[in-house]
Amino acid sequence: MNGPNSAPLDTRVVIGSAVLRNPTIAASGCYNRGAEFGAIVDVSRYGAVTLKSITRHPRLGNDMPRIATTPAGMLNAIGLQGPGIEYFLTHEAPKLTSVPTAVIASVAGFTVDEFADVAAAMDGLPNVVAIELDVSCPNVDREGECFAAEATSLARVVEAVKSRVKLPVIPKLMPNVADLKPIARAAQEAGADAVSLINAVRGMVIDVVRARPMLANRSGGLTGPAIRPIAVHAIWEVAQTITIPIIGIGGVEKGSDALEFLFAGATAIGIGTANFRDPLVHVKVTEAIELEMQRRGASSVGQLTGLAHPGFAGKPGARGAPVATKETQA
Amino acid sequence: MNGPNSAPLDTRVVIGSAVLRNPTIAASGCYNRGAEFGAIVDVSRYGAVTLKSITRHPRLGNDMPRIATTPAGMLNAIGLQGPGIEYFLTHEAPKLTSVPTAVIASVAGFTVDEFADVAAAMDGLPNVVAIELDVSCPNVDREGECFAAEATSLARVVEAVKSRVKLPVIPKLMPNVADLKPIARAAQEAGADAVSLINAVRGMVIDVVRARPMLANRSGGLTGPAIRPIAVHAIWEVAQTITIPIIGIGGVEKGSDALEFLFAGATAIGIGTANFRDPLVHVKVTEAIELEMQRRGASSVGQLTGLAHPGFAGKPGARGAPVATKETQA
Amino acid sequence: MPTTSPQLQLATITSREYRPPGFWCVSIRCPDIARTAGPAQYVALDLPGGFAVRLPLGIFTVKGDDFTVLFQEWGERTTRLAHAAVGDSLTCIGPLGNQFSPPKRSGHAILAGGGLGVAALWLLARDLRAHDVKANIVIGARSADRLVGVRDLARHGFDVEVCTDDGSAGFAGTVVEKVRALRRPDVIYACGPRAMLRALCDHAEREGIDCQISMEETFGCSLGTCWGCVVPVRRGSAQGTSYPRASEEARDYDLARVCADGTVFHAKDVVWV
Amino acid sequence: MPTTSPQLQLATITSREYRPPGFWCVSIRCPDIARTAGPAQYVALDLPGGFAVRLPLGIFTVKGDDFTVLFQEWGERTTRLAHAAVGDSLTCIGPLGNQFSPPKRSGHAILAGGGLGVAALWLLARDLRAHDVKANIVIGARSADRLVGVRDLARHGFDVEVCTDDGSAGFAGTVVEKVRALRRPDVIYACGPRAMLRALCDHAEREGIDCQISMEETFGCSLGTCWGCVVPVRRGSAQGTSYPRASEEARDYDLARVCADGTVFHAKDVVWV
Ligand SMILES: Cc1cc2nc3c(=O)[nH]c(=O)nc-3n(C[C@H](O)[C@H](O)[C@H](O)COP(=O)(O)OP(=O)(O)OC[C@H]3O[C@@H](n4cnc5c(N)ncnc54)[C@H](O)[C@@H]3O)c2cc1C
Ligand SMILES: Cc1cc2nc3c(=O)[nH]c(=O)nc-3n(C[C@H](O)[C@H](O)[C@H](O)COP(=O)(O)OP(=O)(O)OC[C@H]3O[C@@H](n4cnc5c(N)ncnc54)[C@H](O)[C@@H]3O)c2cc1C
Ligand SMILES: Cc1cc2nc3c(=O)[nH]c(=O)nc-3n(C[C@H](O)[C@H](O)[C@H](O)COP(=O)(O)O)c2cc1C
Ligand SMILES: Cc1cc2nc3c(=O)[nH]c(=O)nc-3n(C[C@H](O)[C@H](O)[C@H](O)COP(=O)(O)O)c2cc1C
Ligand code: FES
Ligand code: FES
Repeated sequence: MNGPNSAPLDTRVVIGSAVLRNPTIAASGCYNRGAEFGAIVDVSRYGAVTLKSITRHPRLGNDMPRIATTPAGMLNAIGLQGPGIEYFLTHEAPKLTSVPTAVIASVAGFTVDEFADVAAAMDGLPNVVAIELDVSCPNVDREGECFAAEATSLARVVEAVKSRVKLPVIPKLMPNVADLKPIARAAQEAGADAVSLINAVRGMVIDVVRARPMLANRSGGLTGPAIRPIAVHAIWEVAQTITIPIIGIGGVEKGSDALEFLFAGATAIGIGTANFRDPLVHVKVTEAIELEMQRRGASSVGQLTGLAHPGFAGKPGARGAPVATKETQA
Repeated sequence: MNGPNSAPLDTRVVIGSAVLRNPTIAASGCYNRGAEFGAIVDVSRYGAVTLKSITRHPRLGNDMPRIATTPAGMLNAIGLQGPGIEYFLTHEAPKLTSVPTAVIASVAGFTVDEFADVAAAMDGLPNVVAIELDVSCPNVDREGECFAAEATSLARVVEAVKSRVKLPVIPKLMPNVADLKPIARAAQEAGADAVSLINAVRGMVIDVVRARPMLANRSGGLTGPAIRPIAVHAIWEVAQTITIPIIGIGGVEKGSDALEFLFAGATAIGIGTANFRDPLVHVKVTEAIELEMQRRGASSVGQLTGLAHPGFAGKPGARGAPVATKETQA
Repeated sequence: MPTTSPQLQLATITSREYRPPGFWCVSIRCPDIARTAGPAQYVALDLPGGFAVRLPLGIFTVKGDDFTVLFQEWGERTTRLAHAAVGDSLTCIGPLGNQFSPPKRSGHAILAGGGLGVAALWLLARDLRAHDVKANIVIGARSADRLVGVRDLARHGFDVEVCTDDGSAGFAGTVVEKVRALRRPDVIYACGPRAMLRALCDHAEREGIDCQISMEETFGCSLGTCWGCVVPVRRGSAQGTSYPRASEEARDYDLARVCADGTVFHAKDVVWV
Repeated sequence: MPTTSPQLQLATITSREYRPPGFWCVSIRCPDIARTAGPAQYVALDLPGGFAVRLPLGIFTVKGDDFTVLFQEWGERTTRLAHAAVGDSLTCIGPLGNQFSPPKRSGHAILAGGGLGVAALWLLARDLRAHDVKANIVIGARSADRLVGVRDLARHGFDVEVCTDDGSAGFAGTVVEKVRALRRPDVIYACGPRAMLRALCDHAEREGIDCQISMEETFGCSLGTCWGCVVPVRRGSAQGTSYPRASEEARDYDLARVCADGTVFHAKDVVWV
């Protein structure tokens, strides 16, 4: 991709102690263990892959149907199907050595202890460079409200995990809140090394023939291009609030979408649903980012991060200084 | 539409003291004063039209651009452009007599008093049958948090308006909250006659050529089919929480979308963005509802409301008994 | 039930044929898929138009470099495909899924298709003919006008019997009733609505007949990565993924992904819940 | 600047012509629009494919029952239209917007088009020819390959001068420079990029020339209902909507909707902010 006279492009990004070869990360739940994509695309071109969230106990997940299509998106309610941490450690973790790129492990839990225990068990697994916390599960101690819905419960999870784990810890925030800023701030103050945002947006589709919700679980998580503007806004707001890196996720399906995320303040880009439609999406997005770096004379991806913020500092890896955003609606 | 042997179809719906001829309502901000649509479609076929939200003072609104397109949706940041209540009362309100259907007035404000004063001034205007409260504006007394983001500030607005107004009062809730249920409950307890949901979802699009937010206001409200699953979920949840009618809004563009809303628990259907694409959408949706009433042998629209809820009572106008919903994600 | 390695392919629409009421047979040029596709395999199609999820469709017939898909114009994606222009390009991932296994020895087979289930049977009939297997093909629909694919399947020279629920064509009754009335085969191959498959599996089990069914679920990824399309299978059966059972878990089965572990399952492995 | 009553119309694509690099001229059969469209009017098109917002495009040429649109393949909607099949149907709302007004007496006009701004000039040239007005047409683009519509406009028999920023065809310079170099007209009609329109308005004001410009903004409704497409106009000017001014309001202008009050505005009314 480099022109004859251009400086070498450094597409690496840094998330705590983890260095990814490029900013594209397969989002949790959309990648399985990689054998499937490995048959179609060179997975070593991914910056990282995130594993499906692992819980303490095995879970069969929700009944069928688990998927519905929506305008420019889809709804899923898999229900955290998985083998549980013990089976994972014995049977699946050893295979991680063959993943040709960095691995981010994902933990889901219903109590603070479950997060801490499962995360601790994943710390130090081969190839695993960071641990993401899927804090959108209903918190059993707090009337089923999600951990990520509220600053103090999120902080408790992050602190508990940080005290047990050496790898970078990345809570994954959800968009279903009135104000993401205090929640992101709480994550940073509790020691998070980065935040991922956004998780799927709560949604529902009703089958009008049967007059019943389409999904067996009734509601599900809305993902895909439909939610991209929600993700861009979340990244923008959080980028003005915290200084740790942001992994922007939600509806990215092409290079310009990833640039929107970078310019809004993301350091790396999570890609979920778009993998289903275009297994080459990581490669294409990385190439588009490289082209944009050349166009703007940026020698590292970090120089693109936050570019759309008025107070953008323009230094490599720096994000714009916090600036108040006018938020008048309609 | 009636078959030879079928009972006459009663498409009327009741919102407090207001009786609408059918359940389709043009959503606020998408209808102006009606002359525009009147040239293309018979507005007497609408159940009601909601006026653009009126504020106390005149507002020029936001700078341009105010609109961006998004996957299966659009972003708007009009900024509550409007003449202010005094000018409205003298120059525009008298023309409401010529609107060939029921009118719902909409009030926006930045303080509780502003809501109460403007709503009181609209009470009793010709043709106006209800007053909707656009409580998604930043609350100047509460660090810019929106009134609808939190149960107590919403309750204060509703109570203040109810004490000044005879017409049914309909707060319009926003989806950007962790849990709509306590907020809807607060609205009902404060005396609301119905709730509208959802308002636009906060979003942003970045122009990757200029590396700046596309909208002059930076963020805007996401509307259109992209947000429909979010609206269906909100209606479902709120229908399990309160007993007053719900006006379901968000991404309806065809008959089956409206049925999703009715089955999820809506009494009436607000249609915004879809008017732009299909000025006949109200007529088509009403016809689809009539067909469905015939298919299911329902003599009133109310018999379709809430049909997808497991505890659906099946009585005209009744909604399903509250049933706990499993909300496991992903 | 062999699987081939699926590929992401650029393809072109070469013809469109409307089959009233509401069905289409669209032909797509994609040599690699046309050459390697086996019975019951499918493709995952991506069309321009803002769809987040690929459209899975069975590979119906193949001829030279082209294969066809037979589908009903239904939701957004099938409507888009039905109205794509000849010459338009699209991308396909395929051939996807496992395949019907031919009988071990040349014996007698019944191929049963309900509605659009016929789409899974053409390649099978072609292969059985090549393997010298005798076969009855039974195709059912609600009514005569909704019978599709009969003409295409008849081309292999097998006897095709049609059934309609309302008796408007052929045998008046369901595919299952017709199959029960036929001579006992060595193997039943079936694709169609869930209720039909379940009844056929019951029949096959009672009679001790080998039975392979091609199942359908709403797909997310079509690639085996999202676990959105699972079916319950007997614990320990080869196609399922076995986890330890959680203490509070009442459900006692494994799960298999229709998209990647199927779509073809042995009747004896499927748990109907 | 008369307005006609727009209608919702079912229409059919009758031809597609690719004009490299990246432009298309698509012909649409819709008799009511083809017969009544006036200079600078546009249509709002709706294509299948999950778009929430109609695509506004200027009405370029008309012939019999058909009109054409000239556009660049750019985002989702223009790409969809470019690749729609001949015979596909779509709905149009139109003709929308006001029109360029012919000069009061047959005088001398300059028609200035930048880039795709030419799309607003064909009907105007046709009408001016019919009214016996003399006109120079000036069309500009960044480079020779990006000049579109010149051939079509030449058909009315007016002198068409082309300009390119890089000098690769015709006059080396901007449309504004070329207009300044021409004989002083009675009226300037213009459509094109904002910077070009602003410079022409400045020129016209300095020289005291009547100037009408067709403006563009991102549209939401295209119908005058959403106030998404406003431009600032002089307080009290006929096309704007005048409200009382709020006490803290610094901005001192009225707002007009490009979609419904325009797209044509008098240079003297526009406030450039
Ligand atoms: C492996 C596999 C192979 C398939 N092969 C074929 C095939 O060869 N021919 C074919 O026509 N279809 C086939 N299907 C089904 C096809 O993929 C779906 O019908 C598809 O979802 C339709 O997409 P759509 O966007 O048009 O409708 P959607 O917008 O996805 O459909 C809307 C809703 O309608 C329901 N629905 C969709 N189609 C039907 C239907 N036919 N009857 C009743 N409800 C329906 C869905 O559950 C969905 O929720 C296959 C599916 C799978 C998984
Ligand atoms: C009254 C009116 C008449 C118009 N007539 C024409 C016409 O005759 N021919 C024509 O080609 N266009 C015309 N346009 C512009 C056309 O409507 C837009 O280009 C349209 O938004 C493109 O839609 P899209 O979905 O393809 O791209 P979008 O997905 O809407 O475009 C993505 C982004 O690119 C920007 N963008 C779109 N087009 C361009 C462009 N050409 N150059 C730079 N940035 C752009 C937009 O701001 C948008 O944010 C007209 C617009 C108006 C309001
Ligand atoms: C089928 C599916 C399963 C998912 N499972 C998980 C999960 O287990 N844990 C998690 O944190 N996120 C999960 N997600 C959310 C994604 O990681 C991502 O946040 C979301 O899909 C938005 O990104 P996208 O629009 O690119 O898909 C899942 C998403 C999908 C579509
Ligand atoms: C251009 C535009 C302007 C709007 N203005 C208002 C408004 O002034 N007050 C209000 O309560 N909602 C306003 N809305 C929100 C709509 O009333 C509606 O809640 C939202 O658009 C979702 O419905 P839809 O998807 O059918 O458009 C506006 C929406 C649009 C698209
Ligand atoms: S559809 Fe994703 S695993 Fe089968
Ligand atoms: S685009 Fe809606 S008012 Fe002009």
